[in-house]
Amino acid sequence: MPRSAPAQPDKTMTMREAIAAHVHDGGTVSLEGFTHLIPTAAGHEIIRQGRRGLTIVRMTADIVVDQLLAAGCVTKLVSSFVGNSSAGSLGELRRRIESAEGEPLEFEEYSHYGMICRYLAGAQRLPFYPLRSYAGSDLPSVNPAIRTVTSPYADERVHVVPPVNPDVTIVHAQRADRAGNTQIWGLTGIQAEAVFAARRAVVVVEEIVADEVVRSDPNRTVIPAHAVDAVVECPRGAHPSFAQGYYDRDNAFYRSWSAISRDPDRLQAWLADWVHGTADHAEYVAKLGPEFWARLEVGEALSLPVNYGRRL
Amino acid sequence: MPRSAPAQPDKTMTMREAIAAHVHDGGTVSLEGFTHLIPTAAGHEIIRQGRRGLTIVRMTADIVVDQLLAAGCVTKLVSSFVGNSSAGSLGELRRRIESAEGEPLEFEEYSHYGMICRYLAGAQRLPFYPLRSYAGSDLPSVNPAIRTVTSPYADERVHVVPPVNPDVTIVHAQRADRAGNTQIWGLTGIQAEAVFAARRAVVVVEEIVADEVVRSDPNRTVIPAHAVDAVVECPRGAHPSFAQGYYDRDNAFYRSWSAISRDPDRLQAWLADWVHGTADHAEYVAKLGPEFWARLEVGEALSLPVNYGRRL
Amino acid sequence: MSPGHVECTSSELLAVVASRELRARRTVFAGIGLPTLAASLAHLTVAPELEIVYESGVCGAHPSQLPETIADAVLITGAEAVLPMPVLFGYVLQGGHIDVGFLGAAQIDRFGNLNSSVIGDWHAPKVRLPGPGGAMEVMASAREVFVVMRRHDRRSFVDELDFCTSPGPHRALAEGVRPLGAGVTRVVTELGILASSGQGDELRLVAVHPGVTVEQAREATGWDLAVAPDLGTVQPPTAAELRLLRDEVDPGRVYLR
Amino acid sequence: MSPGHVECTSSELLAVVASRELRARRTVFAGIGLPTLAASLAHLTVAPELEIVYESGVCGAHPSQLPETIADAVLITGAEAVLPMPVLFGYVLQGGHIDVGFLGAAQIDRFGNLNSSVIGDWHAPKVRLPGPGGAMEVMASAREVFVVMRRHDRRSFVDELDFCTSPGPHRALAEGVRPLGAGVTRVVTELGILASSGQGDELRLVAVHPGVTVEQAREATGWDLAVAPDLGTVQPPTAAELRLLRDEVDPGRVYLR
Repeated sequence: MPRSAPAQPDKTMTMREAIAAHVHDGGTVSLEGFTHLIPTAAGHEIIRQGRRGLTIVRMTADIVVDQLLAAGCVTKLVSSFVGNSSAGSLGELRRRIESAEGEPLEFEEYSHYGMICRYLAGAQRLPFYPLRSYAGSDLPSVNPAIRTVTSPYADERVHVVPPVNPDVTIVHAQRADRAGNTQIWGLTGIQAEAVFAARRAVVVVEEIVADEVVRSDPNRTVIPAHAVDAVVECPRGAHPSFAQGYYDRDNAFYRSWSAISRDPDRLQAWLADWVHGTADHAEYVAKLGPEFWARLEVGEALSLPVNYGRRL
Repeated sequence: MPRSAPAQPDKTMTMREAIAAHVHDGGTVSLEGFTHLIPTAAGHEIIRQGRRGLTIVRMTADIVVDQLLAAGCVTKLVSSFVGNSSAGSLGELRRRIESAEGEPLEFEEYSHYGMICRYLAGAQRLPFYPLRSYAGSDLPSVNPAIRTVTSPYADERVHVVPPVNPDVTIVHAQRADRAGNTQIWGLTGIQAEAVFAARRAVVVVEEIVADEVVRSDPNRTVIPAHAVDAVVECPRGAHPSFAQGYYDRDNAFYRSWSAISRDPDRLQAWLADWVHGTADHAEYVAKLGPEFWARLEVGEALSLPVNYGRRL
Repeated sequence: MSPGHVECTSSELLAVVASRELRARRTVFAGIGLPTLAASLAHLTVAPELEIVYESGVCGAHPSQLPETIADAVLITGAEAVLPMPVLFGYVLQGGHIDVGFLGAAQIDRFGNLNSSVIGDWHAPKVRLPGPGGAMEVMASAREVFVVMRRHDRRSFVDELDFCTSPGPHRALAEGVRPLGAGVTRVVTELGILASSGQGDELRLVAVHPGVTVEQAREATGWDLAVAPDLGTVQPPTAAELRLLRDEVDPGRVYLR
Repeated sequence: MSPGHVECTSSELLAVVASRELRARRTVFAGIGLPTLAASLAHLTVAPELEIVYESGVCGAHPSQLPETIADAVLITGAEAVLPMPVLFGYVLQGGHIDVGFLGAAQIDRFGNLNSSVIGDWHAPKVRLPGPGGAMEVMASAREVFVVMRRHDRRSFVDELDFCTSPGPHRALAEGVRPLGAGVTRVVTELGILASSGQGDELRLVAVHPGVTVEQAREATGWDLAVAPDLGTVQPPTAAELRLLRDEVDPGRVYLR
């Protein structure tokens, strides 16, 4: 049945269009990517468009979250790790939490697996998800969303977390087709679950590829098209994090962030220069310059092909 | 740190050794593979070694289960679909369930997702797993293991299933290294969860490959070595099911099984001829002959490689 | 006979009628056979963006030949995605991404509850059927369920199921659970179309095929079948529909017997 | 000075001593830095089958260079497996496949409970620390937890935690939950080794480094530190251990500062 395949709806748009269409003031926005493929460019466009009152859901609240906080976009953070990787602190985040000055930040704290389970519950439309953490921890005492359920099989209690269903999830990936079939390799993190848990999903990719590229390896598709609402091509959009096989991590920038973010004026100047001062991510990339990118270049280590087979 | 990588323990053994070591009378054995990669050769070796009193856990109880039943290996079946695919009936299974004659078969029935959730609970060491099925179904009335839990977030009940932790799970895959890093493509089914849920795991593969083959594409590894106890190389061990990229499904055999299994004498003769009458799967393969296998041959449809990158 | 009417088989009739019900739908969960034929035809006619999701985990298949099973190797090669089972059942189906699920059954009752487990008593059945498979999940989570039944008779359309495998929302609600979907909203048979508007109401006869009477349909149904006041007549397959079905969807006549 | 003693840095001392505790272990959940150094050295010495599992999902890494983070691209390329996070945290860690997990913390108490969330009150903290990450899960599910603390003082070894992020089994059992693992069984510091035999008992000083007195260790600890009757002296790193650590594990001196 050669013509029975669906017509691929084209969901490609610019970052500006995608953020304008799917990120709204007061909304809950999940940005995922565990060290790898962090959707930084999307965060910058949210800042450029001046969104306000967002709830950000992100396991590892790192530089992009600090930037969104400093730009005044965020009133609530849901996270399991608030640090600049192993490279230091997030200045703005610490100011917002540690001091009584400035706009207060509502903070909802979980463990990593607690966050994972919230996405799992959200993706599976479950009222809760059980996990073996939290017994004896002080965290449930400051986070009333962490509760317990008694097993109906033995006299045993287990902690549970509620689902999270973001208004929109934004993830970065190596490649997708125009319809949104998204392929990720290297660390795949929690991206698929975050997308399935969301009402809308925006996938930002290093490159939009021909259907045939995706279809040569359907097991590589981590997110199927029907879960995706917008596909944005944005090369190097994960900087300063990395995209396996595309460019390496900018460790120097991570290290520099502690100093930049420690000083509010310097942080605002950084935003003015690199985010408000660039029209879009292409300008940001150009501003960094070719010599900069050459340092993050990676060599080739190709996967060996597998045979999917063809009926003879 | 070039020498910091672990020494790969060699877990390879013959099918005879693996079944002798890991399948014991009275044990609970999970055999998974959803239409694709059904571990038939392992089932045949269980029959050859004359195991008794087994509990078989398998989502789609099909031909290999009918054969294990007919060989007298099984006293209990846990399943969500008991049929010969779309090709007809399982004669022995229907006799054991429909008639008062013969050894009774204990049967525990779930839905597909109920079985999946039992494996998920088993793999995650959870006391139960919630799902949105079963409300209003008669199944809980004949299966007391299906229970309910009330959500602590809203006045809402949800059904739950208990974990399954088989004594051993046996799965078939395309390839693994000697340590058990197992790669599957095409339908990956529930194999990883069934392996993680089990106390012991045996992986049967079309081919054991060099470490470098596996390591060229680590995202393709569905089951990591530390979850695997034995690796058995057994080409064409999934017949009459298929192995994507290796050989096609033997639809003719599926269609013939309804007639073979309808007649107990014919079924026993088939077992005598093809299972007890062959010393191992290599003999079974040889007995089918090269012309037979030529009909199931598949052509080439290679995945395009991806770049994992190399630090320059 | 209306102008443009063309002779067709029962399979062709059911596939064409079912395909029309998929108008503007986006995702369909379909097994092999009539559901796949209906969905493939709908894609060429009333639902150009329709995607078939198979229980095996295949999304966006581009098969080189008609598949023989939902897991056929030809569905995998060249597909857009092949999902692990926990993703397919947990995120896609239970997660609410399926517009229409196709189901069959040995028995159906007036509320669209389905039996695919046993004829007789579950503990000592007269006939052991294949069982639930994923039907219970399709019923619980697809927005709507379509049932295509080749045979419309009192053995299949029963007043009381021998066993309720896959319950409609009517029964789930009685246990205090509100499912995502509306349950069985369409039943396409050799006699006509039964429909239900949503959660809780009975299936009613809404259309009959040309030449079929209401009495025939009521006689073939094991309960007192309600009839819609605006009962219609099913438009027979058009020449265009049959041409697409025969020439494009199943040129090898694998299922169009 | 014992014969064969070689001068070494504090990092080298901690890495060598921690490595010895990994004898015959199979799987270790380790972060970057001292834990990775200890595990890599153990692999070359006391635990030849040791596999490092990283929180990022990497199993069986064969990095071309020392990784800078647990998610460093050099850990991925050439690895044996890269697992999705629900598999890593759900099946591998919570599923009970990890023998030893390495953790650090801002504060530790006598039962090996850990604080990595805040100094001060959680609602208005003096210092907001990074938080739980996966430490709570490592504590709940790894068979044993090893803690390596560069600094052994009363700010870190406290009588009462400001906040208990990752509880040991002692606290879990008080809530009626029996965790899989034994909690913190080893704490390696600049002064010596604290150990606990399993669920529920206090950490005791079991060995001191050469030249360190019991009083020094007790003075540096915020609670009344118990001392094992058979208190030992830590054997200093041997020349062989240091050679392997310096020449094979971290020849570029990335972590051995």
